[in-house]
Amino acid sequence: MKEYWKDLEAKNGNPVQLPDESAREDNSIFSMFDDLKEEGFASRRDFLKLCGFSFTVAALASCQTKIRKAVPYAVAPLEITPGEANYYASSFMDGSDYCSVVVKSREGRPIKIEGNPASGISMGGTTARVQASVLDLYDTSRFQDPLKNGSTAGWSDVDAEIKSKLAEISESGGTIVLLTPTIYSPSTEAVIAGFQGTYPGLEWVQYDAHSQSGMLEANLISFGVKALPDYRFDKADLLVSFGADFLGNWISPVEYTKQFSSRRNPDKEMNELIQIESNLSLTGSNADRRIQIKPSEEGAVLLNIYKDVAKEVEGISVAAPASPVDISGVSKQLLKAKGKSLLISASNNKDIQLLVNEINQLLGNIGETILFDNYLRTHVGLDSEMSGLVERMKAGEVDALLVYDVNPVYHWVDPIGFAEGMKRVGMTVYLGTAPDETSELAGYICPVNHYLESWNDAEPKKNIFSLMQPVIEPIFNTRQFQDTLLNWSLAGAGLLSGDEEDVVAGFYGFLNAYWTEKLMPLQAVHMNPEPFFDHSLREGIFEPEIAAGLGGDDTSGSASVVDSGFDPASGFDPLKLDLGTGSGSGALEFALYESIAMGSGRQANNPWLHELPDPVSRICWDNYGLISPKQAGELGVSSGDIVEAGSMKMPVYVQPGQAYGTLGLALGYGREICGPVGKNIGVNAQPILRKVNDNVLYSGWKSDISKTGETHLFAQTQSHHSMEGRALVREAGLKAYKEDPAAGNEMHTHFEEHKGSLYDEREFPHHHWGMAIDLSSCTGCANCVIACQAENNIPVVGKEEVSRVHEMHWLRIDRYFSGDEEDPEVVFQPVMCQHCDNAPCENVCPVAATNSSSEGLNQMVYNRCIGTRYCNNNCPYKVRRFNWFNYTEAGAMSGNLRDKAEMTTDLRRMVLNPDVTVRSQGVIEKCSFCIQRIQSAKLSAKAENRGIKDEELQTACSQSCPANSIVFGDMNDPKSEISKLMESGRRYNLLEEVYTKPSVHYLTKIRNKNT
Amino acid sequence: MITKQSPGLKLVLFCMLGVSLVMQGYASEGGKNFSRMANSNGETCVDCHYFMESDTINWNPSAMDLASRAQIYAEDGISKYFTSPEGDVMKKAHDGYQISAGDESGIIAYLADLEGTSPSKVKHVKWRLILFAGMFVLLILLRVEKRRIRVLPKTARMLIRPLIWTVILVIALQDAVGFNRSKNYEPVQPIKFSHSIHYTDNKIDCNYCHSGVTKGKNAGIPPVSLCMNCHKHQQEGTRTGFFELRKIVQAAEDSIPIRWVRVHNLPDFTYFNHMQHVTIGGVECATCHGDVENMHTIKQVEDLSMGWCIDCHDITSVDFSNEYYKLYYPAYLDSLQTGKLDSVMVSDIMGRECAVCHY
Amino acid sequence: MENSNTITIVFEDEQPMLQAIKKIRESGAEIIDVLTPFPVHGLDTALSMKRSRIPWVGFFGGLFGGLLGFGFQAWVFTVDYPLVFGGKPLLSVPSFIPVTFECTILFAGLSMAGAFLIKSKLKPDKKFEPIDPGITDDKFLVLVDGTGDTSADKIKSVLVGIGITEIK
Amino acid sequence: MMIQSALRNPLIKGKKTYQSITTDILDPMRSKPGSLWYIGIFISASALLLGAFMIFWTVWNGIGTWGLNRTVGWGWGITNFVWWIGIGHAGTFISAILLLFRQRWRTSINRSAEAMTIFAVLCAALFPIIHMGRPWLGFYIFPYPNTRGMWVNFNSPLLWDVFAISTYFTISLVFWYVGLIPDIGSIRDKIKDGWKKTVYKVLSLGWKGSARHWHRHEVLSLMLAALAAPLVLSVHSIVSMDFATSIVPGWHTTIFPPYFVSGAIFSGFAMVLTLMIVTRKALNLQDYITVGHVESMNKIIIATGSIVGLAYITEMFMAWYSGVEYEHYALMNRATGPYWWAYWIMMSCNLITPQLLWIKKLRTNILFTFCLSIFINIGMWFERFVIVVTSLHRDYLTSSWTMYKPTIVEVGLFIGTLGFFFTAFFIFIRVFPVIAISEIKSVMKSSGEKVSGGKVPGGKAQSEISQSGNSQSDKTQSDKSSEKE
Repeated sequence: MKEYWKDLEAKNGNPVQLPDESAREDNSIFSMFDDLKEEGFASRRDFLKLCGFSFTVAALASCQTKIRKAVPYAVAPLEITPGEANYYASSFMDGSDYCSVVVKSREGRPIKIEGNPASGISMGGTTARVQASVLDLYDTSRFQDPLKNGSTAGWSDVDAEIKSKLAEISESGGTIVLLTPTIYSPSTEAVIAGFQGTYPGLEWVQYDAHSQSGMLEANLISFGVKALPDYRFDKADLLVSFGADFLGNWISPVEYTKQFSSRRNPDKEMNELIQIESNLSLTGSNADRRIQIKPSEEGAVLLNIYKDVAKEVEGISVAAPASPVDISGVSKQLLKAKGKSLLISASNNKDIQLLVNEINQLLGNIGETILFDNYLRTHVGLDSEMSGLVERMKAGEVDALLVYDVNPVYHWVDPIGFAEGMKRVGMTVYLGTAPDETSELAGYICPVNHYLESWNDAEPKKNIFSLMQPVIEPIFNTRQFQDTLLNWSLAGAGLLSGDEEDVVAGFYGFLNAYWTEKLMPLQAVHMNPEPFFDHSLREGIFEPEIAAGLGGDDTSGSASVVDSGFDPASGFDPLKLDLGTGSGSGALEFALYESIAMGSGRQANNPWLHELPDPVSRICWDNYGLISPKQAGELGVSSGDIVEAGSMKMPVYVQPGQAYGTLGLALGYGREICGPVGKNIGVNAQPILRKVNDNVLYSGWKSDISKTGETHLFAQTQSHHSMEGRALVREAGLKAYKEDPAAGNEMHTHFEEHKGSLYDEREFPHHHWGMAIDLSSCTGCANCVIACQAENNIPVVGKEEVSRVHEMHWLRIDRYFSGDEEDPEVVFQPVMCQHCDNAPCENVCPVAATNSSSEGLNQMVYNRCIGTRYCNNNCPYKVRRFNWFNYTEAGAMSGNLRDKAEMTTDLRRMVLNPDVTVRSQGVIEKCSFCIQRIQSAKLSAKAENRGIKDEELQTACSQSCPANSIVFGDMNDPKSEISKLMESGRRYNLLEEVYTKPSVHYLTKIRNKNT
Repeated sequence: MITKQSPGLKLVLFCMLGVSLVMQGYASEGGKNFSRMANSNGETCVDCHYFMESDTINWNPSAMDLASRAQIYAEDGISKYFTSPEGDVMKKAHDGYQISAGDESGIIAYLADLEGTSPSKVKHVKWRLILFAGMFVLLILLRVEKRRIRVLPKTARMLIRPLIWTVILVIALQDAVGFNRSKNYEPVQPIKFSHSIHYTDNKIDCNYCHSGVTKGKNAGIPPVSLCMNCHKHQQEGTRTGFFELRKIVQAAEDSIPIRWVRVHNLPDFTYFNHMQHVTIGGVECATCHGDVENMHTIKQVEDLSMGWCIDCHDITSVDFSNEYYKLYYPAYLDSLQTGKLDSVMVSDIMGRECAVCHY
Repeated sequence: MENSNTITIVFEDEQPMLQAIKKIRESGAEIIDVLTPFPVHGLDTALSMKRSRIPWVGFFGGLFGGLLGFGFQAWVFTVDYPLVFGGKPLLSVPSFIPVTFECTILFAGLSMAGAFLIKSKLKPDKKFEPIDPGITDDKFLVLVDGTGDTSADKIKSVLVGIGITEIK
Repeated sequence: MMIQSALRNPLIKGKKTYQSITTDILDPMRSKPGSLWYIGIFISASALLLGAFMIFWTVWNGIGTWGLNRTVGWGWGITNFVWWIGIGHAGTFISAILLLFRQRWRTSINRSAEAMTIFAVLCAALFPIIHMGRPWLGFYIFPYPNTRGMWVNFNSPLLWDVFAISTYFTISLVFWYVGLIPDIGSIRDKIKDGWKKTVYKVLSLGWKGSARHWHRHEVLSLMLAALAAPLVLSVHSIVSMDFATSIVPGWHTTIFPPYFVSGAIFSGFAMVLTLMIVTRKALNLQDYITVGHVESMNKIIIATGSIVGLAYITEMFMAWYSGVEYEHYALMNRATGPYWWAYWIMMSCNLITPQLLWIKKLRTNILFTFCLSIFINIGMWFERFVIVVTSLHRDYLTSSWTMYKPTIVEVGLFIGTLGFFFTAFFIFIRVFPVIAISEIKSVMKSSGEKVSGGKVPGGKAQSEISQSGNSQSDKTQSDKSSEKE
């Protein structure tokens, strides 16, 4: 066992700080009287109720059955059977985030998002944000009606006014600008084209919240394509990533995680990941080798690699400065894996991307791991266009601005400039779902539907299509963007041929017609539009042969793209590139990043995401400045201190693995105008952004930090980061594994040889449900945490409660550090109820509220539980969760609700899964292995007179795991996948020496290392 | 059929009416007429259009039911119901009434005043409570007897006292155990819908309306649109005339769902699936819902307690012809085939395990 | 109990009382009761009282309680509602020991206390008129049956030389 | 039979007669309470009210108002529970076990020790109820017939607790009351007519001191003592099984039952001392509760304290010797982890300071004993805190490690139980005799100063009686006391 170090706090003899009880206002007793003041009557009534508490017996005697109404449909929809779920394939599109999904709907309410396994892109995987998106549908802060100057107006009035104004501007030769995120929906593009046809001179600017402008420009120069390539992580043996968090947030994380993790099986050919970065990202945590650099050093490091590669491949020598960090071997490895490697960089500096392209070109990766047949269409925004727009707006040259679904007043590098410019635009129309910084400045607000209320299509990659369909009628008086544009367009202007009626039929008709005309010819199976569209709708996707064929072919298609680019051999002078050396002055360089939960901050009012702990820092409800332990020691700051960096104040968190001399900070926080949940959470990092060569740079800006003396309370769900030498996560190097499949797992062998029980071992003759988690492929992306939360009605408790260690997630992802404090190795371990056959929790429950089923489940009966918490004390895995307060309003008492995230409003409650009990105050809850899914699978098997198929039964966590790390099934079924994994030499149980005999099995983590 | 009420009850009703009128400070002529005006059989309005729910169903619209239509009466008048009553039921009932214009407006005004109220419930004598309290009284009496009177032999006292305590304990225990159960719950429904008429008289299968019963968790209450499949053609009831059915027709026209009162309530923490029991288990509806075929108003006949559920699971055998059971319970299958077991009970295949219903 | 025929002899110390009892009994008079403010040792032998059977009540009460406790647990876990806890067998006897033990003690204790109260006819509503308020303080009373040929004078004569406070 | 040392001092000082004993002991009940009493009850009743409010606050808002969390599911609540139960044990130990061992000095203190038991058990019983998430459904823990067909889990130590504590409370109450009956009779006969007299009349159950009653009473007392002795051992053993049968490192220890029992007696005697030293002063009972009593109790404290100390060391040894890394860490964490101060408070108060009692001068010093008893009370509270919290807060998975800090609500609840305890005790000393009158009278002759120094009844008869062995008889000592002269 290697040596694991203690957490930084404990090391310094200064244990984790618990919140100061006296500082917490609303938990203190004295605040009761504040409440009394605020809402005198209600509280007084509550007080009387309290008095009544002692007379329970008397009250019970007079108790009468509450009358409950049963209200059937007036006219029943055909496809709905009350009590049964329907599933609809659709697409998640949120800015540049894309995922093909299946939406679970109960009685017409979407309640859960699941991955669509049919999709070639997301392949059934999702991210935490995709999982959480269903909650945005029920966001109480959404626009409910069109607004004109802040007051409610009817659609017809708003439409008429905007139309006439647009017509007026258009006729007078004025400038109308439509600002959207990247539109990768082909039919929407057609709608916009029609809109442009109606108002000649209308300019369409696309802009991405997180810009990839540098890469787009570089690719245009290198390959002649203004697009992001189709990376094939599954084909690369060696991945070298410069700060690209492709497992977390970079471009298309679900797809990349699927591809990456498909190569993390040590029994097959395992890939190797070298991550060169400043912040300890999710990808960096999974790297086989991680090299820390400052953002400004990226160019120099790349140049060094280029020097080696160019020398080897082309025999030219480049005078590169000495590498600031030790990158020995990287170039050699890259050269060894020629054509089977992939070098990527997250930099938005065009010149860096040019250098990256050049290296990849020299390594022969273009056409192998970097393809352009199915290039990505999700990012096309160029920062230069946006800058131009802002300049013109400021100059008063823009007469009308239509903003759809972007928030430049928050996201743009120069928010103040944009806001000023917006004030000078004659007419501003905002088309979005919920209030934000931009909508605040808009004259008209035309609320658009949530994606679950909308029709749409998507072409995230060239020639790979998918459909989005509404699964619920618009909840509010909203209208989807495309319908609005169609309404404002002249019928038939520049649209499809002979489509006047389709325009009348709205976007649905338009979409139908578009698919019939443009996409149906791409396939040969369906000859009629209706079956073609219905089939595509049912599948959710349309991936015609051409795409797959060419994508699978390595040479033919891609060569043409490369040929149209420049000739790398001539005219490329790396020394002329501006690789950026950082600017400003100060000891620390900013390294901004997007957090796993919040991303760019578009879902800022989503309580599930806010409460999702960051996989690496395990902090939720916050962002913070990350500094390295060494730096912290030098500066005399510790986690929770508030520091001043330039004009900003932020709390710092001392993050092991943070590059020395850098200050990491997550984007997407500090939203000032947003729903009540996300408002003013964390600090806004956007003002730090700078522009260089017309591209937004996310890092490299220097600053000094100084202590303010103030402190900040973090809601951190894991405060001890070392395994203390315990064999919790067992790991081994690939070499050792090849020699002995039980490498790192010797304890398991020992355990198997010596185990024994006083009692007869129990048998599970029918089913025996089990789960296997492959720690090698698990990236720690936290998708499962939110999937579980959505499936199982897990309450959100809020920052203060999390800081008091009251979080409720049934599934958590433990993260341990090992090795050097400055450069630790990271392991992730998802832990949920282990469903022990010898469960210690069961013995100690006095009321028999938890016991063992004959199928190996550890059953928890909420309604029997009286809340002694003894089971949780006796659970060695600490996976049981207690409802400390009335979080859900499901209990016996009312008036004591603690819902910090508005999760109990009628609207938000629509997301609840009706098959899972909402737990009341004072009961223990825990992972049930998604028993509702097990029962439902058993039921349909019985109804269909058959056994249960292995693939039909999935828990919420296993179903959408983008890394396929979690496998659930019947261990008694010899053909099931879980049974096969049970045979693996890598298998062990967590704390198996305690002999709890868990049903959750872990497979050791194998790193691709020569040890 | 018009329910004849006993003279005693009539008197009670009359008194109640009088009291309620005084209470409201409203003693209109219409109110008097409502309880005075008689048809050829000598029945007054209030004889049929009752103010108090009876134990057995009263098919006539209550006074409050009528009141809910006061608006319509105010517009159309009510004399037409007497001069040309629609349908057989009303014809028979309204035969022989004489109504003057003055009476008419009085009654309408009276009904308008009643609008929004609902019929009161019959107060049943709580014999059990009286018995319980009586036992304590008896104890005191016995004590007094012992101290002062001393007529009973000592052995009698020794016998009676434990007897009384037994009765007290039994009542207390039974009530405590069955506390908060709603057995025999029989609420008044918004429409006088009779399962007996539909199922027994008209031979409509349960599944026709409660179609979810074989498909999933909920048996389902039919949408109004389903009612209209038949009631498009049958708009007059044999007992209720047009009055009750008009509610359905109206709901269908307005597409407004009917808000039934739910009778069989399971708590939210209990998962029950009809399909499992009906389709797979082959349980008859009546096993849990009782003799619905003879119920005019639906009534909860079982206490729907967990004990009741598992008692049934203990004695109900499993249909082992289902492939699922054959596949996963080979040992039982073997025993059944070799005759070692007569039958496998639901309890043997997880019928008593917590997470089957609670999750 | 205390009818007019009772002769009450009052002592202020237990030693003369014990001697007196011996003499009274030798004289053939019947002692109805002896009232003392504290348990006087030797009194039970002096009065030839039979040993109380309260321990037997306790024994059977405890036996009953223990069997009931164990039987109930075993019945619940194996017959009435078998549930598996922590992989233990249904009849996990070691787990039943504490409850069985406590039931034994509870039933034994309560049955003995009950037997004591019932046998001694002690109850809350007992009518009580003290013959002498000192019986719970410092007076020792011997009640002698005065119905036969026994009289106060005779007793007095028997008890000559013993420190009697009063005789009625 | 215990042989009394010739040098032993009399158990009761002063020239006492039966009457003066009655008067001395009943006087505090008949006179008007002094200002000290009023101040005392005011303070303790205020604390009680605070506790009542905290109960209400906890139940209404939820256990979240406590400092407990995901990892540390039990904290002050259970610490207090075990502490109170432990304190209660001294009462039973004094009245039952010392009765069986014929320790006559117990007569002066057993009554109030038993009362203390009852109040302490009540305080203790509050915590398991209040710490439930849904106390209004607390009745689920009783195996009563119900429509669910469900019973309880007889495997759970918490259920054993339910049985143990309710049995313990019932038997203690019965034992206490049975002992009180003759004394209530004394009060009844001493006070004037009025409602109080009526109440005592009812409570005395018509006691008149009949020889047969006394005989049965003594047999019952002895039998109850015989039952209570194993009961008291079982109760704290079962309480210790709450921890010992679990798998939490630091809890899962077979040494716990004896360790807890001796700890309980240790802390219980400390509490008895605290109370008695104050009571004898306040109620002027120095003649009945003498330095000899204090010294005897101090000897028990040394004995049990040393057992407890041995247990501490054994735990450490076993953690090392077992080779279980979790156990090893748990024990190291106690001594050196973030809660090291609690551990060292425990060690110094429980193991180190009581060793001073080997010095006779100190163990006969009332003031020192009083201070020491307070120390032990604190130390034993910390022992439970150390066991409950420091074991839980760092258990198996390091990812779940966290800290625990009580809130004002938990502190208020603890103060509330102290308030209840002292309020009840203050009321008790006004309502019932703090010393068992009849028992004192029965030992007066053998151990009282007056009798020892003066007229002694014929030794021969006494030995005959005691040899017949038909009752609780420790009269042989009278021989010894006469020898002393």
